[in-house]
Amino acid sequence: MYSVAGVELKNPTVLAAGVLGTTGASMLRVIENGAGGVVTKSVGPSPVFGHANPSMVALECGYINAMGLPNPSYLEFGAEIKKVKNGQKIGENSAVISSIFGGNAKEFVTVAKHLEKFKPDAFELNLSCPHAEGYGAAIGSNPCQVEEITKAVKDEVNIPVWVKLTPNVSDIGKIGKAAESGGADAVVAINTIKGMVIDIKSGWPVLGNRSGGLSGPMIKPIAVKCVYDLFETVSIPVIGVGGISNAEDAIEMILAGAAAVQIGSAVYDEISVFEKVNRGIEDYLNENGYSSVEEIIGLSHKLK
Amino acid sequence: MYSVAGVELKNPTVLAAGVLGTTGASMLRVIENGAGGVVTKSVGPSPVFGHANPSMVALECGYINAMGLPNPSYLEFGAEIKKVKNGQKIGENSAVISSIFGGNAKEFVTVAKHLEKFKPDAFELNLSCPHAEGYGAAIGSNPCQVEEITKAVKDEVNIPVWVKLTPNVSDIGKIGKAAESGGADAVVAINTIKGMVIDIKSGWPVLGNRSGGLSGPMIKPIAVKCVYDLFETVSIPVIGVGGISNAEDAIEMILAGAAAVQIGSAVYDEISVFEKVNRGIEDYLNENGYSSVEEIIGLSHKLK
Amino acid sequence: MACDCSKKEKGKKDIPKNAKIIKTENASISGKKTIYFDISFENPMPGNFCMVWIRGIDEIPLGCSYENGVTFQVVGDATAALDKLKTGDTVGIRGPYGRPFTLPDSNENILIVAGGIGAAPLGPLADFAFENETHVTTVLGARTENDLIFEDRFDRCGKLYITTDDGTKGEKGFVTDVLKRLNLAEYDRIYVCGPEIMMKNVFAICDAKGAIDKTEFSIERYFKCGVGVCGACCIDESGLRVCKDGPVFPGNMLKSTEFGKYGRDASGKKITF
Amino acid sequence: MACDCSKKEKGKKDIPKNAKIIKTENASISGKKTIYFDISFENPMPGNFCMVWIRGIDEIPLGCSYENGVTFQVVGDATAALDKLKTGDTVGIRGPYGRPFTLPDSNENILIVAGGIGAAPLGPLADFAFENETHVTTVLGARTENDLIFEDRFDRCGKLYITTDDGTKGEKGFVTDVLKRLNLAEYDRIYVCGPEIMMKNVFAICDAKGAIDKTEFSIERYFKCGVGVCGACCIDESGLRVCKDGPVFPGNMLKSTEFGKYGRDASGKKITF
Ligand SMILES: Cc1cc2nc3c(=O)[nH]c(=O)nc-3n(C[C@H](O)[C@H](O)[C@H](O)COP(=O)(O)OP(=O)(O)OC[C@H]3O[C@@H](n4cnc5c(N)ncnc54)[C@H](O)[C@@H]3O)c2cc1C
Ligand SMILES: Cc1cc2nc3c(=O)[nH]c(=O)nc-3n(C[C@H](O)[C@H](O)[C@H](O)COP(=O)(O)OP(=O)(O)OC[C@H]3O[C@@H](n4cnc5c(N)ncnc54)[C@H](O)[C@@H]3O)c2cc1C
Ligand SMILES: Cc1cc2nc3c(=O)[nH]c(=O)nc-3n(C[C@H](O)[C@H](O)[C@H](O)COP(=O)(O)O)c2cc1C
Ligand SMILES: Cc1cc2nc3c(=O)[nH]c(=O)nc-3n(C[C@H](O)[C@H](O)[C@H](O)COP(=O)(O)O)c2cc1C
Ligand code: FES
Ligand code: FES
Repeated sequence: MYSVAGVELKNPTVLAAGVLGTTGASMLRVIENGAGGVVTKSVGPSPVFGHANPSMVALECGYINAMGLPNPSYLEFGAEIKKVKNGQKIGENSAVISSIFGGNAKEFVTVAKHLEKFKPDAFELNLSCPHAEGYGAAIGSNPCQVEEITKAVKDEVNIPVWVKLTPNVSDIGKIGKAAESGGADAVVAINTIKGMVIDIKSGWPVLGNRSGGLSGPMIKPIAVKCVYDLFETVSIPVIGVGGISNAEDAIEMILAGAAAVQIGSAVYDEISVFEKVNRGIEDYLNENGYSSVEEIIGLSHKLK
Repeated sequence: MYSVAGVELKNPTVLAAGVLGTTGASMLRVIENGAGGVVTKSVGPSPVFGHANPSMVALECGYINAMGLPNPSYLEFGAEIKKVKNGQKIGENSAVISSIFGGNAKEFVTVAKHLEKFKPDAFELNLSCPHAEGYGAAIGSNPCQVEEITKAVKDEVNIPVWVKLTPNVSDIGKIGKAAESGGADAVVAINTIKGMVIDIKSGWPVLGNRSGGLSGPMIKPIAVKCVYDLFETVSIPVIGVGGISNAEDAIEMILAGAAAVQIGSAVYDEISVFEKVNRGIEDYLNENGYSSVEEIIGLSHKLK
Repeated sequence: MACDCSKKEKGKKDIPKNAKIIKTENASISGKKTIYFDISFENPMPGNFCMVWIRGIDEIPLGCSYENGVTFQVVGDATAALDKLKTGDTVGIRGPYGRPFTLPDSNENILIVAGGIGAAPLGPLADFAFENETHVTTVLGARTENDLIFEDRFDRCGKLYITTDDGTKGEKGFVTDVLKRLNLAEYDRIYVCGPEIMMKNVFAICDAKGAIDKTEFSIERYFKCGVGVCGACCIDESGLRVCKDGPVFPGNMLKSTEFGKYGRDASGKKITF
Repeated sequence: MACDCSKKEKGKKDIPKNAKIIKTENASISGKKTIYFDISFENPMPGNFCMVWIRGIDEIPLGCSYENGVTFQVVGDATAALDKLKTGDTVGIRGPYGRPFTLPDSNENILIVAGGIGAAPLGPLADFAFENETHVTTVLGARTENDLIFEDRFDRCGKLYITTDDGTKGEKGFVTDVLKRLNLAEYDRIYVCGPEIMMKNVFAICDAKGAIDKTEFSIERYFKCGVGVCGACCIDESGLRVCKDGPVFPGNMLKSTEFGKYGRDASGKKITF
C-alpha cells in the first residue's frame, strides 16, 4: 500500500480522468492491468453529450482531444463508482477517485455531496479542462475561484479532495497555492494543453470542437516543469500527469516531485502500461538502492 | 516581394530570433538558404553571457533550450545588422528584423533608438523568453506592460514594430490585443513553452538553467492554436512560429492565420529548410489554384 | 487470438485523410448507398471499420464495405449529410480500425448471418471467401426487398437464404427462422452482424445449439474517440472496448455482458434496447 | 565532401548520457588528464568532439581522444571540476558531434601537426593510421617536456618530430620551425590542431608552400548548444558553424575568414587573438 494525500493506493500509478473511466467495468479492467487507483471520467451537474466528433486523434508525438466532458450527470454515475469499489478481488484495493466538475462552487458541492454516498476514496476537482466553456480551465486559471471552489467542496465532504490544475496559465504555482489555501489535500498536474491541428488538404481544423487539448509524450516536459514548480510552491503532495508512457517517464515525474503519477493517453498503445510502469519503478528503486518511492520524490530539487 | 506589417520580405519564411542570429555572416548564410527575412538574436541593454551549458538538447519530438539571452549588448551589435543589410547580393533583399529586449520601457527604447541607426527593417520586441528573470515572458504575460512597452518603442522609432508573444498565458488573445493597442504593426507567436527534462540516471535537470523553453515539432499544435486565436482577436498581421519544419507545417500555420512564418529549431536538421518550405508553399498554391499566399491566410476560419 | 488488434504503429500520426468521392451508387432500392473514395484503406480486413468525417457535422464509424468504400443507411444528421455528398466532394477518413473477423480457411464451411445494413462489414468477408473458395452459406435478412444489400456478393459464393419481414423477397420472416432450421454442426465458423435485437436472437439460437464457440459478432456502440482511449464504447461486464477490442467479438466473449440488453448514449447513460 | 556532418537521425532524443568514470590517468607530467567512461561514444570518428557535462558547473566541448575517453587540461571552472572527479563519479556526455577529419587511405602519406592539448583529437587519427598502415609523420609541440601528450601514440605510427618552447625535449622552438623545413609536397594530407595562433602560422606556411588544399584544421570557438542551432560558434565571413559544419575545416574554407584573427566570447562579443 502506498498512501498519498489521504488515499491508499495499491501502487503509485493511477488512471487519469476521462480515459477509460466511463464505466465501472472499464475501470475494473484497468485495475486488473495494474493501476493502483483510477480516476473516473469527470462528472458534472447535468448530462452532457460532448462535442461532435472527431473528438480525439493521434499526432506524431501525442494526441489532441476535445471530448467536451461527456457524462450522464452525477445522478446517473453513482452506480459506476459503486461497481468499481465493490468489483475488485478481495484483498486488492485500488483507490477510486471521483473526478467532478461544475460551473461554480454550488454545482461542485451538489455533485460532490451526492457522489460521496457511493464511497469514492477521494474527489478530484476538474478545474482544468481546456475546451469546455464556463468549466474547467475557464475557472481554473483564476486563483480566487480555485480557492473558493476547493474550500466549498472541502467544507461539505469527508474524503480527501485533489485539485487538478491547468498548465495554461503564466504561473501554475500560484494556482496550486490557491488550491492549498482552499484546503486541497493534493494538487494534480497537468490537464491537457490547448492546441489545434488543421488538415491542410481541406483547410478544416481536425476536431469537431476545432481546438482541443494536447496529451501524450509531447507534453511531458511541460508537465515535469509544472510538477517541479508546484513541489517548490506547495506543501501538499503533487500528483504528476502528462505524457507518461513508461517507467522512465514516471520516474522523471517522481524525481520532479510527484508523489504518484497518473497515466491517460498511453492506454492507446497498451492498457497494461500500469503493470509495466510499476515493474519499471520497482527495478529502478532496486538498482539504485532505494527502498521506497518516497525516497525519490522530488530528489532533483536537492541536486544543486 | 511579399509585404507583411510594413516589412518587405523576399518570401514568407523568416529565420526566428535566437537561432543562427549571432552574427551577420551567419544570417547571410541563412538568407542564401532561402529565408525571406531574418530576425537577429535578441539584443539587450548590457552584455549577457547566458546560462551555463547544457543550453540546448534534442528531445524525441522537439528541443529544449535555456540560452539565457546571451548577447554582446546593443552597443556591440549594430555592426552585425549592418553586415547582413549590406552583404546581400544585389537585387536580393531579405528583410532584417532586429529582436530586442529590456527590463522595462526605458531599456527597450534605449536599445531600439541606438540600433535603428543601423537600418533594420523592423524591430521585434522579445516579450516572451520564458527563462530570463525580469525579462521576456516575465513582462510579456502582463497586458499593461506589453502595451506600455510597445507604445514607448513605437513612439520613438520610425520602423515597424512586431511584438513577440509568449504562449505561457491563459489567454494569448488578450496579450495580442494589448500589443495592438500599443501600436504594434504585427504580433509574432509563439516563443518557446516552459518545460523541464530530468536525467533519471543522475536525477539532475538537464539544462544548466534547470528548466527552459520547448521548441520544435512538439509545440506546433500549441502555436497553431495561438495563431488561430490571435487571428480572431487582433486586426494586425500575425506571424506564426513554433515547430515548423516543412511546407505542410507552414501551410497549416498560414491557414490558421499567419501572414508569414518564422523557422527556428528546424535548422538542426538542415539550414536549407527555408528553400524547401518556400518551394512546398508554391507547389501547394499551384496545386490548389491559388495565386498568392494572401489568399489562404486564415482560410480555416471561414470553414464552418 | 492471433489477430492484430491495433494496426497503428506507436507514435504515428493518424489524423483523418482527405478522401474525394469518386463514385456513389445505391446499394439498395430503398436508398442505402455505397460511396467510393479516391484513396483505399490500408490493408483493410473484413470486419474493420473506419471513421468518416463529414466536416462541419460529425465523424461516424462505418464498416469498410469495400477496399475504398463504405455503405450506409440514413438514420440522422451525419448519414443524411453523407447521403447528400456528390462525386468530387470530400470527407475525412481514418482507419481501418478495430479487430476484424477471423479469416476462414479455404477448406472451412462458414455461415454468414447478416441483417439490414449489418451486411456492410460482411461483404468483404464474402469476397474473401469467394476468392479463397471457402464454402459459404449466407442468411441475409431485411425489412423488405427494397432494403436488401449485397445480394449478389453473397449469392456468388455459395448458398443464399433471403428473408424479409414482409415477404417481398425470399422467405417471410426473420433470419432466425432460417437459422433455427439449419444444422449448425455443419459450419466451422459463424459470422453475424445486424441490429442488436437480431444478433441477440441469433446468439440465443447458436448458444442453444451448442455452436456459440464458433460465432463472431460485430457489434455497435456509440464511439467518440474510436481509438480505444476515451472509454465511451466499453461494454459491461468485461469492460472491453468495442472500438479497439472489437467491434468483432467471439460469441463466448459476449456471454454475461450487456450485449442484447443495453448500450450507452453519447453521455454514457445506459439505453435499454 | 563525403563526410556525414550530422550523425543524428531526425527527431531522435539526444540528452546527455550518464557516464561513470572508470579510470583516470595523467596524459602529461604537468597534469593533463585522460578520463575513461563506462560507455563508449557511438562510432566516433577522429576529429569528433563530445559535450561533457560536469553537473552543477558547466558543459564543455572536448575532443573524443579515445573511444570512451577525453583528454583535457585545466583552464577554468569546468576543467578544474572535471579534474577533481574520481573513478566512480559520473558526468553527462553527448556526442560524438561535428565533422571529423577525412580519413587517409593506407597508401597515403600524411602529416600531423599537433600543439599542446590540440593533440587530443589527433590521437585517434594516429591510431587509425597505425592500424591502417598509413605512413605518418607527426610534428608534436608543447611548451615544455612536461606538457607533451600522446608521444607514444604518434611515435609508433611513423616519424615523430617533437618541439618544446623551452627545449626540454626535442627541438627548442615551435612546430612551425619543423614545418618550414619539411617538403610538404611529400604529403597527401596535412592535419592540424593546436592553439589558434599556432594554427594561424601553420596555415601561413602551408599556404606559402602551396599545400593549403591538403590541410584540415580542427578549430575551437565558444559553443553553447553544440548542435548547430544557436549560432554562437559561427565564423566570419562564411557564417559556418564550428560545432556542426566543423570543428574540422579544410584549410581552403578558412581563407578570408576570422580564423587566426578573432573569435567571440559567450556573449557574442568579438575577442581578438
Ligand atoms: C463499428 C461500427 C460500424 C458501423 N458500420 C456501419 C455501416 O457500415 N453502415 C451504416 O450505415 N452504419 C454503420 N454503423 C452505424 C453508424 O455509425 C450510425 O448509423 C451513424 O453514426 C449515425 O449517425 P447520424 O448522425 O446519421 O445519426 P444520429 O442521429 O447522430 O444517431 C442515430 C444513431 O446512430 C448511432 N450513432 C450516432 N453517432 C454514432 C457514433 N459516433 N458512433 C456509433 N454510433 C453512432 C447511435 O446509435 C444513434 O442513436 C456502424 C457503427 C459502428 C459502431
Ligand atoms: C571542438 C572543441 C574541442 C575541444 N577539445 C578539447 C580537448 O580535447 N581538450 C581540452 O582540454 N580542451 C578542449 N577544448 C577546449 C575546452 O572546451 C575548454 O578548455 C573548456 O571549455 C574550458 O572550460 P572551463 O570552464 O574550464 O574554462 P573557462 O574559465 O570557462 O573558460 C576558459 C576558456 O575556455 C574556453 N571555453 C569555455 N567554455 C567553452 C565552451 N562552452 N565552448 C568552447 N570553449 C569554451 C573559452 O575560450 C574560455 O575563454 C575544445 C574546444 C572545442 C570547441
Ligand atoms: C480522451 C481524453 C479525455 C480526457 N478527459 C478528462 C476529463 O474528463 N477530466 C480531466 O480532468 N481530464 C481529462 N483528460 C486529461 C487527462 O486526464 C490527462 O490530464 C491528460 O491527458 C494528460 O495525461 P496523458 O498525457 O497521460 O494523457 C482527458 C484526456 C484525454 C486524452
Ligand atoms: C536556441 C534558441 C534560442 C532562442 N533565442 C530566442 C531569442 O533570443 N529571442 C526570441 O524571441 N526567441 C528565441 N527563441 C525562440 C524562437 O525564436 C522560436 O520562437 C521558438 O524556438 C519556436 O520556433 P521553432 O519551433 O521553429 O524553434 C530561441 C529558440 C531557440 C531554440
Ligand atoms: S470510442 Fe473511445 S474507447 Fe472506444
Ligand atoms: S554552438 Fe550553437 S550553433 Fe554551434
